[in-house]
Amino acid sequence: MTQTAKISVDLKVLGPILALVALIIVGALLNGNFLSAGNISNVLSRSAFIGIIAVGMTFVITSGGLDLSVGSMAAFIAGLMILVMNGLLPSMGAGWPLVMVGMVTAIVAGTAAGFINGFLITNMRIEAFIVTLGTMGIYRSLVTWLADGGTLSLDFGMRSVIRPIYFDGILGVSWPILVFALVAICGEVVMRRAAFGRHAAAVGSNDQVARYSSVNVNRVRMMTYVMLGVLVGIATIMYVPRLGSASPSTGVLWELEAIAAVIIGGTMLKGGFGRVWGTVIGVLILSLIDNILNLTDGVSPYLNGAIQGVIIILAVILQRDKKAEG
Amino acid sequence: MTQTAKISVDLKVLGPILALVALIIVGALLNGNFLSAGNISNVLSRSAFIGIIAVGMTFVITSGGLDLSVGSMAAFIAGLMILVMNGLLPSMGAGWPLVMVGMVTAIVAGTAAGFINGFLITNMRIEAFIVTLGTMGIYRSLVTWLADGGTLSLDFGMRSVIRPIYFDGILGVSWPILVFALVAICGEVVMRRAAFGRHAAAVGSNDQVARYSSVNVNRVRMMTYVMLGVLVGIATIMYVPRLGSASPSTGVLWELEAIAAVIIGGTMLKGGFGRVWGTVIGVLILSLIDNILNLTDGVSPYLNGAIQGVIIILAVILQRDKKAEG
Amino acid sequence: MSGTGASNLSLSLSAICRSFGPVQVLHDIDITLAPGEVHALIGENGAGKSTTMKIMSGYLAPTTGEVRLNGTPVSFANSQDAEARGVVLIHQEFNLADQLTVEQNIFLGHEKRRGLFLDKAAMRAETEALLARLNCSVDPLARVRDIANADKQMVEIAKALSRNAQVLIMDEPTAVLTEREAETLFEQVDRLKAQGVAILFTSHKLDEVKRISDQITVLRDGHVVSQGVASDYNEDQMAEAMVGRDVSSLYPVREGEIGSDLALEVAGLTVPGFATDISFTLRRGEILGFSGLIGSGRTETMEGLVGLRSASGAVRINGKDVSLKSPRQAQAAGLCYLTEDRKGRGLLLDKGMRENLTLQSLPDFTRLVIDQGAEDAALTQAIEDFDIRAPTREVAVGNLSGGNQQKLLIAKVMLADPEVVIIDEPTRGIDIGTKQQIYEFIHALSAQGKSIIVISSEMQEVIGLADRVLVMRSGRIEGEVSGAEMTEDKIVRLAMGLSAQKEGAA
Amino acid sequence: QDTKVIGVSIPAATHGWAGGMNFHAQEAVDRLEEVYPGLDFVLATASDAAKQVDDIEDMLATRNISALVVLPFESEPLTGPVQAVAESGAWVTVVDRGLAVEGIEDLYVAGDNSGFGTVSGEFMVSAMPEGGDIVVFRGIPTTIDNERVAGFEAAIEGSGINVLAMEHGNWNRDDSFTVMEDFLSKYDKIDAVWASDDDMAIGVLAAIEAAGRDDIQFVLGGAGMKEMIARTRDGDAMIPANVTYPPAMIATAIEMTAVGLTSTAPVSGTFVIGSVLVTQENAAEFYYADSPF
Ligand SMILES: Nc1ncnc2c1ncn2[C@@H]1O[C@H](COP(=O)(O)OP(=O)(O)OP(=O)(O)O)[C@@H](O)[C@H]1O
Ligand SMILES: Nc1ncnc2c1ncn2[C@@H]1O[C@H](COP(=O)(O)OP(=O)(O)OP(=O)(O)O)[C@@H](O)[C@H]1O
Ligand SMILES: [Mg+2]
Ligand SMILES: [Mg+2]
Repeated sequence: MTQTAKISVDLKVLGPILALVALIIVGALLNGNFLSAGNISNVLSRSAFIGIIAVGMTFVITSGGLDLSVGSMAAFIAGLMILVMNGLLPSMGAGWPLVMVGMVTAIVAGTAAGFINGFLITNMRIEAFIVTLGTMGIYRSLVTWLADGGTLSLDFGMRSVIRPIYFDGILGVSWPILVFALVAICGEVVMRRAAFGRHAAAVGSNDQVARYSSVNVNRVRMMTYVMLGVLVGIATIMYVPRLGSASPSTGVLWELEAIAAVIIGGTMLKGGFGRVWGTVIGVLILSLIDNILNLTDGVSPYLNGAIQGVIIILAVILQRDKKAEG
Repeated sequence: MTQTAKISVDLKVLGPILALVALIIVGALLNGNFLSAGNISNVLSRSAFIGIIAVGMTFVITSGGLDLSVGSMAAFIAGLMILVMNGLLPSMGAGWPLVMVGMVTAIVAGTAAGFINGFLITNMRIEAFIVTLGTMGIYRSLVTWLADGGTLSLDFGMRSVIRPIYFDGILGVSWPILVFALVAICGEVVMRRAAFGRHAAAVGSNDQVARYSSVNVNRVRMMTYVMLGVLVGIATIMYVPRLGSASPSTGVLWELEAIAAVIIGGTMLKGGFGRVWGTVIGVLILSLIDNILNLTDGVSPYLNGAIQGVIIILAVILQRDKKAEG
Repeated sequence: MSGTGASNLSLSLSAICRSFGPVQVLHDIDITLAPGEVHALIGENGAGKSTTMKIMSGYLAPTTGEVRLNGTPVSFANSQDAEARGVVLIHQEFNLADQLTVEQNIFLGHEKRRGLFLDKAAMRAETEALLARLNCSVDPLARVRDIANADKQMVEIAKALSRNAQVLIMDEPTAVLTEREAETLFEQVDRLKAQGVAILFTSHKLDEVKRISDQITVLRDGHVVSQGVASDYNEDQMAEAMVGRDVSSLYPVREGEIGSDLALEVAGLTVPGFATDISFTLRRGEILGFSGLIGSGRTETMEGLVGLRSASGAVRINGKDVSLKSPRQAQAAGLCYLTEDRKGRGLLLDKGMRENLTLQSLPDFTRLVIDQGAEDAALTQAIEDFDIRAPTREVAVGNLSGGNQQKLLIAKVMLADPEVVIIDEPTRGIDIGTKQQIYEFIHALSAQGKSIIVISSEMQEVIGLADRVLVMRSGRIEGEVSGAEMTEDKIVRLAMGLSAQKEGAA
Repeated sequence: QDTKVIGVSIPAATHGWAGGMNFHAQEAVDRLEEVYPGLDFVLATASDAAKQVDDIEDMLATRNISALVVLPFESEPLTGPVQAVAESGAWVTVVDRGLAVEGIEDLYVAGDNSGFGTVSGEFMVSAMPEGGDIVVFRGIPTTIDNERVAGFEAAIEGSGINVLAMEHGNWNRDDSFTVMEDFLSKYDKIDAVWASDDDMAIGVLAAIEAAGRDDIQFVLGGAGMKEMIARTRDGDAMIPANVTYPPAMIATAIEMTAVGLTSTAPVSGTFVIGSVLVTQENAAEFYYADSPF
């Protein structure tokens, strides 16, 4: 290929990394504690929820889909998990078996929710935007209803049993970070080294071609939604120990954040090409913006949203396609 | 074309209409006042904001774009309009000249906002999703900042001057309904009978083909965003007189509602085909769902969102593409 | 799937009919493909060749009739099913995923794995081997959207080869290839034939048909009108069987006079990365041919000229300096370019004929609103002028046969009424009868005083049509031939950069 | 450096009352930074509980806060993180919504949501001694809203006041306007409206006015928005009363925390800012001319 093509490819690769590095430098300059182990650990741990979800979203978007329901799905699964654990507490007692039951609940519920989205989109052939806008409303309503408009709280005794899932870890690295890293690495490997990743890209690029090439298009699509559902379940397993509760405002706007992370990372919204490592960087960029805004005063908090908006746009300008022609 | 094709085409046309008719029947059965002139006028008037915006959104989506910023843009423009009118009140006095100034402000601000979105998307070549997610945050922040976190209220004297724009009308039909109807009719004519509509569909269908056919692709794209901005301005002109205020919660989620209306109406999210009359029906369907839920008891209000979600999905199932083959 | 040559297959159609709605496009088709034989299916545009091939390979089901594999009736559930039994179709239109790389496309759906993971090394090696066999130098890691059309065709062929097809069906594989590349393909066909593969192919280039086929079936309007051993036919007989009339004089006699004033002057046109310092002139009423190997940059030069790519250089039209930054400006100045890529850049496949026809000249049909009556009239005229055969006027253009799409594309550009028109590959995928019509049409245009540039990879076509031929190589004009010098030999030498030695020796 | 940092973490301005609260927080921070050169403030607004926990973590990890003033988005999820702040040795002031565990905070400036409902209910009963039909507007589904409604329902229990319907107006003028329009279509006679919030009351009043209905005797809002207090003061029969829930309580809390941190004055303990009924008689006392809310 030509020189210019190479350079633009490199910029596309470097873009998000550059944006991330710039943010880290700004953060370090603004506050000496920015690079402290504690702060880094905080930022990474809290990125884990959106991060795990965004990895799944990368596959959905790569295969040409979209999922607006993940935020409410997470809220609903969290509520369900809490209800199940609270319900079984009298009979099972506070302990790891009950935590396991909670986890299984989350994974099963996530799988089912992903399956429902996938079924409506692939088998009933309804626009993904509409299906997931619909299920978004449905899950949000259901959690409001389960919580009777208020908050669903995990029993206090149970909370101390489950807390370590968010706050402990191995060698000083907390579980959410470890799980996020694991999910990201598996995601990257599947995207690049497994047939599934290729098939997802092929389906997103041109589903007719994929169909004619013996790719089971519906199954690939369905799998991306189910996978995303499972990952939402996993994210919820990390989330519940942190706050011990779920409410109608849990996970609001997570879907937009996850989608933004995916696109900042260089995946194409119209499908056909995705990269998981880019998504991870996108997630970190978004978390760091929040973190840095908390490090400084002087900016009216009313304007936080504006600063976020500007940085998101800038991060993508860095990696935009140089050529329009051809 | 073939028999089956004909039938499915008809279903695609009839789908949204059927859904609307079904809703009207349900509403009439549930409550005797549903078909009263008052209720119908209420529903139509309040549909006008989203409706006017959704007509513009139809063009944006038809040409392959998306705009998530319209809700916050409306809030920002409303805030600006109020500030300008309040600011000039001492010098100009409460009266129609000042209302005109407010209107001009709204239109100019809408044009500028649309232009900014369009510029970033077409000239800077950034994904529309990201650009408008960014500007969504920016406008929302700006209005919060302008309102100092609270509510921007139009001066009380001015409010009675401007009120008629929402509440009065001609021959019992209120202005918002008239303006909405006018915008919808113009939109339909432009989409079906003007070169611009054709060009928008061509750009959305295959922008390369459009480019090779001497269509100024960037200008068409830009125009759709500017047009949407202007329509957001017009919607705001209808909105401000109603309650005379703007706040950070003005227009929240309007973007999703407008996009949902467009898609329920049969426009394709990936671009290439749009129909304005469908969008109008989509808007009416969405307003009617709310209205019917408010008119009936027995359903926990917590579950309103779930019912909306189910109906949205059902409305689209009615018109889905019958064939998957070929 | 069976190993190479392990179990040779014969595929036959018996009494196949197919309708699309009320329109029957195939009537009682009988064909047998025997192992180790090359069968050519020829016919006019819209005769039903692609439809027949799709039925053979499971993409379409017949309305009535039987598909038989080795004599036993089969009914392919879908194309994958057919492929699993060794029947592979290479589509007339490209069937590749644009965002994926060459290697990913070739192995799509049949990835090689080692354990859970993809065996990328093995796939890369095999891709390279396949492409080398086809003399194709494209990078296995290049994205398909970035490679040239001819390379895409080679990738399609490599993809089919990698599937170990026992019955290989190729729908106009050579339409986008130069003769040299076609020759490479035919070598592979010969090799497969020797392995006992049954091959069916179609082409509008009758010399190719003559060159490689053993059996010939001629379709007209969905009926088999002639069938037999290839050696029994000469090209004229084939053409006559297809078209139903004599088409032996393909290139009409030049009647119009070439004017003396210059319609187009191009000086020092450079399209960065593709073409350097291109200068030429075109007189009123002249037909100028552009020849060269694929990848020599002809398309890019012309795209640069009309403002579709960034380019520098001086352009004068009718003696006036013009700056063409966009196709719209070029069109306003009276210059239009007709793309070689009808699916990707020429037509909106999901729209109807009317919308497509008038897209480029919509302002001419618009007063306040679009005059749909005038559009309909224009379509009627175009259908008549260009003999466009469509099942209905409302059909989505993607459902037209390839050749009819090409005719619609020509009609679309001509509707803009350009003074100077650049036609890139005018007759790609067009049947011989229509070709003749198009040639006549081009001549008629020049007789009206329009100036025409024809880019074609068919040497015969440039020679037969043009008054003068410019030959490009590696983004530069290598030389010009005209009059009696316009011979294939001379052009090939220029295109390959051999002329210097030759002239030096002479 | 011996400047002490006070962290202030509050929910974002997503509705009128929260907007007023944001304003007062911002204003208190600006003012106190002037007054106390030795104090530095960090103000963070959160759109949900998880974001608020992030903010508090950040303050602890990077700003070495000596005190935290927090208005919890929700009680349950914030309890653990705020407890962590308290354990780090920092001063903790909790505002409005109590934490799920008692004794964490040094200072509690409490609003009284169920009291808010009770006062509102009691006014309704006194204003409609014969009973009557009312419609109720609820806020954003939250614990706060539940507590208010529970208090209200308890207060009207057995009084002959009949709640025709409850619907969520989400503390939002537009939503309430729409819901009220529909209530007006649905019910031919409504005696009074408990809008439970002044933003919602404004939407309700606009809908009533537009429909030209005169069966509704009055609308009871809440939270003491300036404009509404003024109308009560001026004797608007439609708005005979208001119930306070002052967003300025955040400013009180910040100020008390600043005092506690810079002096030896005893400021710990619990300060309940009860909800007070505002009527024409006492309205002037509750009118703050320069408040944005
Ligand atoms: N899906 C379809 N729906 C309707 N009509 C179709 C469809 N596919 C093909 N046709 C029609 O069937 C006829 C035969 O088309 P086919 O593509 O087989 O022609 P062909 O012989 O391959 O022509 P060409 O040489 O131009 O490629 C044409 O009239 C075409 O328009
Ligand atoms: N989008 C693209 N990106 C990078 N390189 C390209 C692109 N399109 C074409 N090329 C390269 O540009 C060169 C010229 O392309 P092209 O094949 O269009 O030339 P041509 O002379 O018009 O040939 P033909 O029209 O016969 O196909 C080739 O080397 C080709 O690989
Ligand atoms: Mg064909
Ligand atoms: Mg070319």
